[in-house]
Amino acid sequence: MTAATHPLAPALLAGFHRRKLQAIALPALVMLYLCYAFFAFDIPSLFAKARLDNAAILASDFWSYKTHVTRDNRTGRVFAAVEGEAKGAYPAGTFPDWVSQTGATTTIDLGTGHVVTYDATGARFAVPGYGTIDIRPDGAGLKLTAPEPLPDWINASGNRVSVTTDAGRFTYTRSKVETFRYFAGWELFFFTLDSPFAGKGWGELAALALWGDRIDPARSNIAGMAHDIWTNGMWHHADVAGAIFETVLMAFLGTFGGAIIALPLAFAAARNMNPLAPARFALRRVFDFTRGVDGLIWTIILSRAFGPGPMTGALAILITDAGAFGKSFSEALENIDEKQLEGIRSTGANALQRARFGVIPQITPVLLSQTLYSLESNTRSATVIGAIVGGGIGLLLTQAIQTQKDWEEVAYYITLIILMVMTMDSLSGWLRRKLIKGA
Amino acid sequence: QEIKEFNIGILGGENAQDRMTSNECYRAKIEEALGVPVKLFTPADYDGVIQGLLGGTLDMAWLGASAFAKIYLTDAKAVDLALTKQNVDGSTGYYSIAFARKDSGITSLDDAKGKVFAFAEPNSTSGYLVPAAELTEKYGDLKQYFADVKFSGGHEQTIVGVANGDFEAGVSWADGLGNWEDGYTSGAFRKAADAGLVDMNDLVELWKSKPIPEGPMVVRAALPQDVKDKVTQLTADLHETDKDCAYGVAAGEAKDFIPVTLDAYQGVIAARKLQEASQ
Amino acid sequence: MVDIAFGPTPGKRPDPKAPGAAYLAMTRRKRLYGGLILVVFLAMLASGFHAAETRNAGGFLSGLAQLDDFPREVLAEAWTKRANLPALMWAALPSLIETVNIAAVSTLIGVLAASLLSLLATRGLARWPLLTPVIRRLLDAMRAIPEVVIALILIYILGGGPIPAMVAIAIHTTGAMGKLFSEVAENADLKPVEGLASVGATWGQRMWLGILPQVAPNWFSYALLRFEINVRASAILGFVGAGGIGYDLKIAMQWGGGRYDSVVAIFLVLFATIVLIDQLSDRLRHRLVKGAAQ
Amino acid sequence: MLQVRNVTRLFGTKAAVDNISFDVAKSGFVGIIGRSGAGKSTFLRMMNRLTDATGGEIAFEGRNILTLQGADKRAWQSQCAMIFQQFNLVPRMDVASNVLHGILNRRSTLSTMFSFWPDDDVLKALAILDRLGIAEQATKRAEALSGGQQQRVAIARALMQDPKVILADEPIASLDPMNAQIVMDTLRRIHDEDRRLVIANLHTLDTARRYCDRVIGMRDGRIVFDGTPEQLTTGVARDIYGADASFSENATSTSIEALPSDADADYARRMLA
Amino acid sequence: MLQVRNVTRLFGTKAAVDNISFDVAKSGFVGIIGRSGAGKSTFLRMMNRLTDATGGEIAFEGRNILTLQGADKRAWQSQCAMIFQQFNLVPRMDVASNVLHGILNRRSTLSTMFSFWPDDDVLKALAILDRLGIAEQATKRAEALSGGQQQRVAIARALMQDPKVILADEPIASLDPMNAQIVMDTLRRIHDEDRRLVIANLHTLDTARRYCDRVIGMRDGRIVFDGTPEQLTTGVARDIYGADASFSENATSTSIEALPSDADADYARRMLA
Ligand SMILES: Nc1ncnc2c1ncn2[C@@H]1O[C@H](COP(=O)(O)OP(=O)(O)OP(=O)(O)O)[C@@H](O)[C@H]1O
Ligand SMILES: Nc1ncnc2c1ncn2[C@@H]1O[C@H](COP(=O)(O)OP(=O)(O)OP(=O)(O)O)[C@@H](O)[C@H]1O
Ligand SMILES: [Mg+2]
Ligand SMILES: [Mg+2]
Repeated sequence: MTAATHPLAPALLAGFHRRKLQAIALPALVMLYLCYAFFAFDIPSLFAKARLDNAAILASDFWSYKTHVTRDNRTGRVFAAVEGEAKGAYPAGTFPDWVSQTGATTTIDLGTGHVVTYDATGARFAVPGYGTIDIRPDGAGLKLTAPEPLPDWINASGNRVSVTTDAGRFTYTRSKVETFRYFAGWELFFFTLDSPFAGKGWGELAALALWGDRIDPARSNIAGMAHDIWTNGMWHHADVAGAIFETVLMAFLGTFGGAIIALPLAFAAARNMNPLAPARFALRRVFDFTRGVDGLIWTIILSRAFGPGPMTGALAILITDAGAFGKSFSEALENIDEKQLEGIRSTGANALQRARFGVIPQITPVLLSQTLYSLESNTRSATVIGAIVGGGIGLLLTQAIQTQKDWEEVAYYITLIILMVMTMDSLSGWLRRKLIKGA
Repeated sequence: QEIKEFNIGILGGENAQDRMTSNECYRAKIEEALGVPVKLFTPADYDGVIQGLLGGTLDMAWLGASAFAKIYLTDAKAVDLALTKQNVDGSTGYYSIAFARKDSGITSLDDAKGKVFAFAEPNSTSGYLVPAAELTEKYGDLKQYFADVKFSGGHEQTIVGVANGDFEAGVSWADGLGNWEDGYTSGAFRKAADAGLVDMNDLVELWKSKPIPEGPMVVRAALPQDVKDKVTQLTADLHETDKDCAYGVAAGEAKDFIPVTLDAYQGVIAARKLQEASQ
Repeated sequence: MVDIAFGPTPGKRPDPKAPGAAYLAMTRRKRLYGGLILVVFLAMLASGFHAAETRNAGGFLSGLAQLDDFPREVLAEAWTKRANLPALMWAALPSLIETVNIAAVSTLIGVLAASLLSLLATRGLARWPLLTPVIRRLLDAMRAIPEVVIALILIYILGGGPIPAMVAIAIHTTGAMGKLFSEVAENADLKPVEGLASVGATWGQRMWLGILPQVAPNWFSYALLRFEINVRASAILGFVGAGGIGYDLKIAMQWGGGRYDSVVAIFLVLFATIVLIDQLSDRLRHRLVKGAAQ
Repeated sequence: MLQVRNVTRLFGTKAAVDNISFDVAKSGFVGIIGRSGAGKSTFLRMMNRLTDATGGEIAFEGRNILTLQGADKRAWQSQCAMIFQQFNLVPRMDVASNVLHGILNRRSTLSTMFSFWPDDDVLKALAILDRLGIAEQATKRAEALSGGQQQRVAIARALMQDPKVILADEPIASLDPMNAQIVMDTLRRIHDEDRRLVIANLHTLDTARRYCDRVIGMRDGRIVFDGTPEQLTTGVARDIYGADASFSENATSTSIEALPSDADADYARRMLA
Repeated sequence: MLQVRNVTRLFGTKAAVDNISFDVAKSGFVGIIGRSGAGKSTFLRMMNRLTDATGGEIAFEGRNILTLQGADKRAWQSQCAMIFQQFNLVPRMDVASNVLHGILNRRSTLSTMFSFWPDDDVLKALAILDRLGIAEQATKRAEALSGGQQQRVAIARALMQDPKVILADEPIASLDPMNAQIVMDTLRRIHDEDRRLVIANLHTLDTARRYCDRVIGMRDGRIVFDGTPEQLTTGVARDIYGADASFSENATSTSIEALPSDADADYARRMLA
């Protein structure tokens, strides 16, 4: 008998053909849906709209800072400041070493041959390979002299000229003229310019810390450094540390508070613990409600009563989590091994004792592991909630992004958030292993 | 009647952190004057402060005119008006300014018909309430007049959004002093231009609103009278006693903080009522 | 040296004359440690709560008293304007569909990416064993970044709309699912894979035929759970301007009094959807897990 | 001391235990045999009040224990220890704690919640474990023990209850022959030394014959045999189990003395032929 | 056709296979015996390239297969079928698909992912299953089959590969005697009918004696015996297994004819004494 005539052959082949169809149908459906989404989300026009130059600015700003050299055209005062901020300002009359001032003339060396000169009547910008751009006030407007045709990196109107080169940016308006030079790194991350430790190298700092003479006789150099870093007016390390603390606090209180509240409720919602079906049903709907309404919405609802602050955020997480835990804990309770419970029951133990010895030892690992798991995800939620409730690292981050100014701060916060979440993740993993194996 | 603490809500187009820093001296002064702990809160949007004042968890705040109107309309007795900011030129107002990209070819609001137009957020006075009211009066239903009316989320987002082409035109605020190419002397345009986010050469002004009253400083009405008085007095004297601190509180140059009454905001309140009714 | 020769130190040996003493001492020690841990934990909780309360504008007890202020205000207004609700709910539908689409697409993409990455990150299955630690760290990082962060940055680059939310959620989904998937795959039976290796199957064939059938029910059930989470996430991202129903809700909420009817309408639609998806996926997952057990 | 009168238990319309009656005059080692589903477990569970009876009465020392409720019921349970086929210990807790669970009924709820056991009780538990030869295991988790050891822990818990009756529901069904023998020997020794009434469900005839003073045979919820082990002939056993003539005791024997039969090999040979 | 030269495999510093060499001139049924840990599995796995060798070479038809990489290696694997002790089938897939996996190497990854099997191949798989007497099981899931049937599916998969060599690593170790015989008979029949080279690790002497043309004995990674089954006396076996005089073949026999010994019962009795 050959295979083709085997009585099972037709059924088998039919089975394979059916499976072939199924195997194609599923990916085809997925592709179809993605196509639909492609047009529903209007992706084609998105490509047209996407601002890759924004992305480039953002990427470079993540890891760079700029120093402003500004002249107020009304008073003629020239000053330099990192990021143009008061805390980053060079003391009056002093400049970074690439800026020099003689009389009314200020020369700014942007490197690679790019030189900007502010003089009494206007300003010049020498760009290698192009020529010199010269700007003078002219009546109510500005007079621009530059090799024609004007390239597109010069943006000029009657009242404003801006020049953007790789070496730096330059703008001239009637009220002021400004030059920006970009540098890599997070400048003044440790010490602002008003600190005696600013601008010193690692070796120098180590030497000062260990055996150098006291710069400020009132305090040791190490204490001075710690103080200056902690009170850094540009990076606000103290505030940031406080914000991280607030975020973790919200997650911690919300998670464990939620778990503590959910545990007794879960007993009341478990089929094998509470015979009252209507009570169970009602509780379950309450769980569904509190967890279905996201923590963010709870935050908004609660902020009227509790006002801004970390407690409001913690309560919002607590409410959401109580629902989530209530559901999962009661499911864990329904899945317990009845044998252990029966063993305890057979000795004449009362309800509380049965719960304590017949149920709790069984579900502890599940409870602990679920609670600790959500600790990590709640740290992330707390970041988001903080942005609304006015606290924590989330607020700092969203504000930094929304004001779209200091992207290096954004980068700093993102790094901290990632580190914070990863730390909470490994901490919860470590606790999980320790507690569940050890107990 | 005693108070145990005093909470201040601060808004503004700055980083939460910078807001804290520039108001720290102010906080310390009030703490000294009242003898109770004083805390600063920097909610992410107007609504956070509004809810705080309504709920009684914040005791004092500087508000936008529209946010004040919202509180007033929700509960007229919730807060007392105290002071407002007087500009260096003696005026107590600023402007809402509609703008577009220069290369879009739009030069007036008449050109902007059928385009995508952006406001800041519903609680913003200059970013929504006043311009929406004035434009509605002039052009009728804005949803009909423009192709789409969007909320960008804030003044900065509107400016960047228009510069990026996400929106074809929008409104933001400025004090109306100085030059357009600098982004005026203060306001959202100036900040964006100074930060290098936009080049003012790329933008054109389409329209300027009537002067909008500066937002008030309000204190919660339920506070003991002497607390209200102390805080108000301290703030009113701030420009005389501590110039630098006043600069931080006013978020820029200002002449003084002067008393203000409900009259100054009747227009805004009316506009808000109108908006509500039109929904 | 002596210890090794003569066994454990004498102190650790149970005293033959009092066999119970050692046990009693041990239980006391355990109870002490347990009690200490409990006290420390409760102290942390209490002091943490205290710290949170002092940093909060409003106090806990005074807040409790006015817990219902806001909901009452909202509901009262919505009730007087209840006639508007059906129309408002209907108007919210397109945004709702967008929100659900964002969740679905990002779940789909995230799950597909996670399937691949998780296999590459699983010891014993990885195509390039040397890369497993790298991919694991990558997944960790993808998981650690909150979705809002990615969304906000993308909004800056791409402008508002569904894509930033979609990408943000997809990235996070990839990270989260990658880890779970890899945990499931780690427990998979390797015998079928070895069997397939012995016939000269490629890595793709070994994974597809040897691993996927084993892990599919679990993976699918995780993916469903994730979809449920992602619907919520995509609604929330609307709050930062990433489109969908969250955006409508935020605008309505920010407007406040006068538009509470649309707040309630949008909330109802959203909540009903979330509960519906939640229930459906619950049913489906129960079926799956039962099916797998057979 | 024990009178069982017309005890019945219905599950739906099916009678798991069908109107059974018997007396036990003085302490003894009573075995109940019968095939699966005969109602053996149901009867023991009714005695321990884990399952409620549908009708009838069980009088122990003159008191009907089937009508007890609440604290009285729990007090009865504490006097009537139960040993389960699957041991029913708390696997994650240590052996001594499991034994101490036997006196839960006699200690205040609050002190037990925090596992505050008086030293005397702990020492008593250790003594019982020592008596059963597993004192060294006292600090281990119950789940770390072998099946035979776990069952001895369960017996220790029962002894901790200091019960008047010990009920054992197929105590050796999940054990290998060696451990089965150890457990049955232990139960018998306890009976002999403490003179407690032991009622054990057993699923093999030879165990019943070897350990019991009296054997009750059940079938379909009814008592079909009640007598001494000697009266339990193969014919009677066939009646109890409802088996046909090919019934062989050896097939189900757990005795370690019995030689495995060649039936399996025969079967395989037939299959291959 | 097969030359094994100085093949070595180290795990850490331990040599699992220690410099072994042997030749197989023409197709045969070669058995490898040796106690647990002798290196039998490691050697077969090296031949199939599931484990990499540390040194040496295995030449099959003149080509060193130990150095093959990537597609060449997989091509060799497809010519060299492996049968495992635990069957190593995909339990959730049906029997026919499992058999078809034998030709994975010859189909593109994509088409196999979508289950694009040509009808001819499906029919061929069915024919092979038919030859092994399990055609009726073709549509069942592999996990639903008994151990012996699963091992026959594994053999079918090997045959589907149409291999030059069949390696079998203790193919009957997890089977009961009846199924063991069926499987070994099948392997032998395939060898006899198709003249494929079969190398089988076996853990019992009598199986090796009964089915093999040649037996290789390994101990501690080295070859200590290489000869015909007849040369495999009890003395030689003791050397291979390193057993003392109490060594009895029966204790490990899987032959269904051999009577199980009483060793287990003796042990239990000693323990209880
Ligand atoms: N909780 C229950 N619900 C419904 N029927 C039950 C329940 N418990 C037992 N039964 C039925 O009652 C009958 C007697 O069961 P019981 O467990 O007492 O028998 P048994 O003699 O102990 O059998 P085995 O040797 O299998 O343990 C059986 O038909 C069983 O299916
Ligand atoms: N992956 C591995 N890692 C470390 N050592 C291994 C590994 N695989 C095998 N070994 C060691 O190599 C030696 C030979 O093992 P192998 O499995 O080849 O023996 P075997 O003869 O097949 O024994 P068995 O009859 O138990 O299968 C053993 O000592 C084993 O412990
Ligand atoms: Mg039973
Ligand atoms: Mg082996």
